[in-house]
Amino acid sequence: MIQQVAQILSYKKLRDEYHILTIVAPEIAELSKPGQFINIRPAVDRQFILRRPFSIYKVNRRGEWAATIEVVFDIRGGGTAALAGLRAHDTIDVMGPIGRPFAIPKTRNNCLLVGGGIGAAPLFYLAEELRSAGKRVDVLWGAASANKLLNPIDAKRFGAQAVFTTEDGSEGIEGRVTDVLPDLIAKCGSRVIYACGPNGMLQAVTKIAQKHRIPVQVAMEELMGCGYGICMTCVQPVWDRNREHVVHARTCVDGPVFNGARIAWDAFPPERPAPTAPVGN
Amino acid sequence: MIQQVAQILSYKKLRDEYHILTIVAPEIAELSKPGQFINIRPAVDRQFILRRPFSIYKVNRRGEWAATIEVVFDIRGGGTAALAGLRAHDTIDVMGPIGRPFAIPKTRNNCLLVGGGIGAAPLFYLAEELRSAGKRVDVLWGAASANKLLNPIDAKRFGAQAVFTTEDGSEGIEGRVTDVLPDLIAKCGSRVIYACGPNGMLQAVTKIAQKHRIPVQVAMEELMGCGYGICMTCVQPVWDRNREHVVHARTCVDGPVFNGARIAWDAFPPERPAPTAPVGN
Amino acid sequence: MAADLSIDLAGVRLRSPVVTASGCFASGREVSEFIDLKKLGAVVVKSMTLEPWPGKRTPRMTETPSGMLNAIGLQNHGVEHFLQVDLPWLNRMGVPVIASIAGNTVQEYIYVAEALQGAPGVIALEINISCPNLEDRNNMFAHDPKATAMVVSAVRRAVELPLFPKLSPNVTNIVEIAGAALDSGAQGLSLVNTVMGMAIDIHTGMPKLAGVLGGLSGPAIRPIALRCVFDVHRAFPHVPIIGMGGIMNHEDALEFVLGGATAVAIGTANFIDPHATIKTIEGIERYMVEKGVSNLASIRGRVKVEG
Amino acid sequence: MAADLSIDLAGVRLRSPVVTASGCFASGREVSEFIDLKKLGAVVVKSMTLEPWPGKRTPRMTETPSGMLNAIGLQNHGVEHFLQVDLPWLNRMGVPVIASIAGNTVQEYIYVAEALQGAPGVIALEINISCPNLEDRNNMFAHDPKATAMVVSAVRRAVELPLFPKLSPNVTNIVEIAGAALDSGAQGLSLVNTVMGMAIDIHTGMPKLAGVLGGLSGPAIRPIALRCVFDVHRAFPHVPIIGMGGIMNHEDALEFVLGGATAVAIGTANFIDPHATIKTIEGIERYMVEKGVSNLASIRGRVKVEG
Ligand SMILES: Cc1cc2nc3c(=O)[nH]c(=O)nc-3n(C[C@H](O)[C@H](O)[C@H](O)COP(=O)(O)OP(=O)(O)OC[C@H]3O[C@@H](n4cnc5c(N)ncnc54)[C@H](O)[C@@H]3O)c2cc1C
Ligand SMILES: Cc1cc2nc3c(=O)[nH]c(=O)nc-3n(C[C@H](O)[C@H](O)[C@H](O)COP(=O)(O)OP(=O)(O)OC[C@H]3O[C@@H](n4cnc5c(N)ncnc54)[C@H](O)[C@@H]3O)c2cc1C
Ligand SMILES: Cc1cc2nc3c(=O)[nH]c(=O)nc-3n(C[C@H](O)[C@H](O)[C@H](O)COP(=O)(O)O)c2cc1C
Ligand SMILES: Cc1cc2nc3c(=O)[nH]c(=O)nc-3n(C[C@H](O)[C@H](O)[C@H](O)COP(=O)(O)O)c2cc1C
Ligand code: FES
Ligand code: FES
Repeated sequence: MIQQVAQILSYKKLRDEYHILTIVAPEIAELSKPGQFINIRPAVDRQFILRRPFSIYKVNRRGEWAATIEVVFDIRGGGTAALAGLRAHDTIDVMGPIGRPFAIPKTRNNCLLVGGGIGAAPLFYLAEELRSAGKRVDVLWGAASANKLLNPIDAKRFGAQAVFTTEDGSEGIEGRVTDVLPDLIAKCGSRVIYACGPNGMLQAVTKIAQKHRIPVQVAMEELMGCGYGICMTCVQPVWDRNREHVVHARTCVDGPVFNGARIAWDAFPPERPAPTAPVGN
Repeated sequence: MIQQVAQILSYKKLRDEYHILTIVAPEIAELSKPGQFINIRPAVDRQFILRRPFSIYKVNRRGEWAATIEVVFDIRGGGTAALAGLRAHDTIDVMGPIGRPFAIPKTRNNCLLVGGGIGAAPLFYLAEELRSAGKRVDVLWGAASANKLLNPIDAKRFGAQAVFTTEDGSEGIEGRVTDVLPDLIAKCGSRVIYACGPNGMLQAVTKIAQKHRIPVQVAMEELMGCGYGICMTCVQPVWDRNREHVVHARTCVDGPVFNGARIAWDAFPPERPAPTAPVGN
Repeated sequence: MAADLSIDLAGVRLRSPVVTASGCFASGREVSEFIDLKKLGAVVVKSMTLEPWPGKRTPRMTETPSGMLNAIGLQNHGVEHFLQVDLPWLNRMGVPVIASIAGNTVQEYIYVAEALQGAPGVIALEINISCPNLEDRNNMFAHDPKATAMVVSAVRRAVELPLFPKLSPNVTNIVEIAGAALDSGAQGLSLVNTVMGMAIDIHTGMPKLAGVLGGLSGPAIRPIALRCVFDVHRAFPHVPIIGMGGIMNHEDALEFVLGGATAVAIGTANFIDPHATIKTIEGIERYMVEKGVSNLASIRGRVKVEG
Repeated sequence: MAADLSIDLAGVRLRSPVVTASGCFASGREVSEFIDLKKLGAVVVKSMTLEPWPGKRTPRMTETPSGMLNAIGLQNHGVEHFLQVDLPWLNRMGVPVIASIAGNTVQEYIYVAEALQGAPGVIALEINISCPNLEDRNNMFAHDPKATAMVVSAVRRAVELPLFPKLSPNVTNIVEIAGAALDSGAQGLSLVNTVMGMAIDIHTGMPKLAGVLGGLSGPAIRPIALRCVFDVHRAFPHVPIIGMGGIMNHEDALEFVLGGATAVAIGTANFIDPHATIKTIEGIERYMVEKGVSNLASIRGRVKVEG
C-alpha cells in the first residue's frame, strides 16, 4: 500500500450524472488489482476530516506520461463535492491500492458481472482483466433509472451479453437485476458471479448464485474510519471457517471483496438499535 | 449595516507583500465612512467558522459597473489564506459597513495620519475624504522593514509631508514613528492626529498627542466573535464620561475608532492571567 | 398540507420552535437590523445579574476546530437596565422574552428573579447556573445537584414564572442534575451551556484566553449537546426541553427535535449569519411539509431506538 | 543546539514523547508499512480483554464537525492472542509497548493484567476504565472515584508494572478521579478518552451509530482534552501524564506539553495520515531547535498562568 500526493490528470463528467477523476499515480496503478480501492483525502482544513474510499474504476498503465488510475463517483456530500471541484494539475493525497481483489478463476470461464448503479465501478477494471485472461464476460447492470446506469456504452463493448434493468423501465428491462439473473445465468452458462452494489442486492444475488451452485464474489461497502485496517469501524459479519460463529472482518483490508457465501447476511443491524454502553471505545 | 453575497471584481498583490480584493458592493460602498470595516466570511465548510474583519481601504463609488470597496490584507492564517485564493467573479458573504468612523474636524485643518504596517489601511480612505473636505493631510507610516510599509507611493501622493520609518532602516528613517512624531507635529502644525496600528504604538502616539494638547483618534483591533455587537468578545477598556470607572466598550460597534484619551491603556491584560471561573459565559 | 410551527413550551404557546441562545443575541437590537424578531419563538436575552458586571479582560475569544472558546465573564448592565431599556424595546418588537438570570449567590438569583416577576412580555426565566458559587469554593452551581436544587427552589419560591434551569454538559450525570432541578420546581430545562475548554499559544506560551479556561460552542459540540438532550428526554419524557449546542441550520435543529428537544436555541450561528434563526425556521417548515409532519410535537424524541 | 526528544515516563526512558492512542493504531502492523515504529516513544495497543470481544454492530462510525463518533465496542482478539501473535511481532520491531487493558468486572481486569505481567517489552499498562461495570448497573468505572479506585488498586496488587489509568473527560471533576487513581497506586495517567456524543439521521430517524451513543474524537475535542490535562497537572504536578485528544500535528502536541503533558498520544490523526506520528515528532524537534529547548521536561506545564 502506498500513500502519495498525486496530481489530477483530468476531470470529466459522465452522462451529466457521474464524475470521473483520472489520477497520476504510477506506483499505485502498478500494484492495483480489480476490486481494490483507493482512499482519498479530498481536502484539508474542512469540517470533515476523514478520507473517502473509491473503487478503482480503470487503470491505464501506459498513460500519456505516466500510469494513471480512474475513479468514478456521484456527489453525496462534502467530500465528493470537493472532489468534483478538482481540475487538471490539482493535487490530492491518495492511499492505495487497498484490500482483497476479485479472484480470477483458473478453470472456470464464463463470468457474469452484476452491478447496481455506481456500484458497477470496480467491475469495469475487472472486466478488462478477465478478458485479457481469455474469459467470457457477461454484464448485468441495474439502476433506479437510465441515467443511473454506469457507462452502458463500455459495458456493451466488453459484455458478450449486456443486459440492463431499471426500476422505472426508462432503459432496458423494467425491474431489478435479480428478476433476470436466473435466466441470464442459464443463457450465458455463467460459472462465476461478481457483484457490487447495495447490500440488499448483493444478498439477493448471493442467494440466487447459491441456488445455481456457482461461486459469487461480492464487493461490500461500509463506513470507513481509516481505510487501512487500524480502526475497526468497517466490519462485516462473516462466518468463521467452520461456519460456527459469526465474526467481524474488516471491509477495508479483509475485503472489500468477500465470498458471498461467507457473509452472515442475517446478522445486519436491527431497525431500532438499543442504546448500548457508549464508550470503550 | 448590510449583509450580502458580493462578487469579487479583482484580486491583486501589492509589492509581493499585501493582497488587495476589490469587492462589488454598491450599498455598502454607499453607506461607508472612513474608519469603518467590513466583516467577511472567507469560506464555508472550513474548520474555522467565524467571519474576518477588514478595514475599508478604499471606496470607489463610480466603479466600472458598480460601486466597489477595497480591502488590503496580509496572510495570517486560514481565513486570509482563503481570501487570497479568491479571484474575479468568485463570491463572498460580506457584512458592513460596521462601526464608528473617524470624525472629520470642522474647524481644525492640519491632519496627521499615523499608520503602523498594515494598520495604515483605513487611513487611505480617510485621507481621500479629508482632502476632499479641503484639509491638509500629512502622513507618517512606520513598519518593521521597507516591504511592510503600506503603499508608500499613494501615501506620497496625498501627503503634503510623507515620512516613513522602518525599524531596520531599509526605507526612510531608522526607528519608530514615535521617534519622529513630535518634530513632525511641530513641522506640519498638526491640529489632529489619526492613528491605526499595534496597541503599543497607539498608546505611545496618544501620549505624545496629549503632551501636544491635540486630539487623537485611534482605530483599535480586537478579536471579534460577531463583528456587529452581540457577543461581547471585542471589548476595549475605556473611561466612562466622568473618568471615574473603566468600562468595557465593544470595538466593533462602539469603535473601532475611539478618542485615544478615552482608552484605559493601563487596564490591558497582565503577563500571566489567573485561571478564573471558566463558564458563565 | 400546511405545517404548524407553533409549539407549547411549559404552557406557553410560541410562534416557532426557534429561540435565541443567551449571550449570543444580546437583547436583539443589533440583529433586528436584519430579521423580524416577531418570527422567533422567543428572545432569550444575555444573562443578567443584580448589579452590572464588567466581564473579563481580553482576549475573551479564540477559535478552535469547528468551534470557538469564550470567556466573557457575563458582562451585562444588570437587571435594572434590562427593565428600563431592553425590555420595553423588546415589547415594542412584539416578541416573547425569556430572561436569563445569573448570580454568584443564591440570594442574588432571588433578587434578580423578583425584579423580573410580572415584567411585561417575560414568559419564563432561564436560570444560568453555570456560575461559580462564592459560598462554596467557587464550585459551579450546575455541577452539583444540591447547589442546583438550592438555586432552583429558592427562585421557585420567589416567583411564579415558569423556570428553565440551564444545565452544564460538564457533569458526569446530567440526568441526575436534571432530576434535582425538576424536583425543585423547574417546569423545563435548557440544554446545554458551553463545554469547558482551553487553548494555548505555543509561540508565546500564553493561554489564548485571558480567563485561561473558556466555554466551547459551535458545531464541534453538537454531538455532545445532542447526547445530553437525548439522555434527559429519555429520563423525563414529559419535560419541555430547549435544546442547543452547535445548531447551525434546520438539519441540526431537527436532530435535536428527534433527540428530544421541544424547542431549539441558536447561539454561535448568529455570529456568523444574522439570518441564522430565520433560515432555520424556514428550513424546519420545508422539512415538515416534505415529510408531512403537521406539528413538531409529533416527531419530538422520535429517534428510532429500542424502548 | 541538538534537541533531546527522549522523555522519562514513570521511570522508563522513551525515545520520543509521541506514542499512539489505544484503538487508533491496532497493534502497529498496518502502520509499519508506512513508518518506522522504532521512532515512536511506545505503541499503545488496542485495549484487550480476557476473551475475544466481537464488538458492536455497524454503523460503528460517523463524522461530525472536525471530529468523528465511534462505537466499536472494544472488538479485540483477547489477551492470549496479543501475547502469542502481536507482542512477539512488536518485540521484533524493537518498540516499547504499553498494553491497554479493559474489562467489565474488576476480576477481568486482574486476569488480563496478570497475563501481561512480565511480558517482554511491555513497559506499562494503560487501564481503560471507560467500560461499563456489569457489577454496578453498567456505570462506567471511569465515572466514579470509588469504582476507579477499585480497579486500579486491584490491578496494582496483581502486577508490578507501572499503571496509567486512562480517564474519561465525561465527568464533573476529573481531578477527583485522578486523585482516586493515584491514591490507588497509579504511577501516571492517560488523559483523555473520547467525549460521549450522538448523531441522528433526520431523513431516516435512525441514530447514525448502531450503538446509538458513541465516543467523539478528533480536533473538535482538543480544547476539552487540553483543559483536562491542564487541570490534572496543576493538581498533581509531579505525576506523568500521557495527553491526547484531537492532536493532529506538532503544534497541537506542544499545546498539550505546555498544558502539562509528559508525553502525547496520537489517535484519530493516524486514520487520516499514517505518517502523523512521525511528522509530529519531527515538528516537535524543529520547534525545540528553533526555541532552544534542550529537553521537553523543561517546558512541560509552562503555560504562562499565575501560580
Ligand atoms: C470500498 C468502497 C468503495 C467505494 N467506491 C465508490 C465509487 O467507486 N464511487 C462512488 O461514488 N462511491 C464509492 N464509495 C462510496 C464513497 O466512499 C462515498 O460516496 C463517499 O465517501 C461519500 O463522501 P461524502 O463526503 O461525499 O458524503 P457524506 O455523506 O458527507 O460522507 C459522510 C461520511 O460517510 C462516509 N460514507 C458515505 N457514504 C458511504 C458509502 N456508501 N460507503 C462508505 N462510506 C460512506 C464518508 O466516507 C464520510 O465518512 C465506496 C465506498 C467504499 C467503502
Ligand atoms: C476592525 C479590524 C480591522 C482590521 N483590518 C484589517 C486590514 O485592513 N487588513 C488586515 O490584513 N487585517 C486587518 N485586521 C486583522 C484581520 O481581521 C486578521 O488578520 C484576520 O482576521 C486573520 O484571520 P486568519 O484566519 O487569517 O488568521 P488566524 O490567526 O487564523 O485567525 C484566528 C482568529 O483570530 C482572529 N484574528 C487574528 N488576528 C486578528 C487581529 N489582528 N484582529 C482581530 N482578529 C484577529 C481571526 O478573526 C480569527 O477569529 C483587522 C481587524 C480588526 C478587528
Ligand atoms: C460568546 C458567548 C456568550 C454566551 N453567554 C451566555 C450567557 O450569558 N448565558 C448563558 O446561559 N449562556 C451563554 N452562552 C452559551 C450559549 O447560550 C449556548 O448555550 C452555547 O453557546 C451553545 O450553543 P451554540 O453552540 O449554538 O452557541 C454564551 C455563548 C457564547 C458563545
Ligand atoms: C475508533 C477508535 C477506537 C478507540 N479505541 C480505544 C480503545 O480500545 N481503548 C482506549 O482506551 N481508547 C480508545 N479510543 C480512544 C483514543 O485512544 C483516544 O483517547 C481518543 O480518540 C482521543 O484522541 P484522538 O482525538 O487523537 O483520537 C478509540 C478511539 C477511536 C476513534
Ligand atoms: S476502515 Fe479502519 S479498519 Fe477498516
Ligand atoms: S465582536 Fe461581537 S460584540 Fe464586538
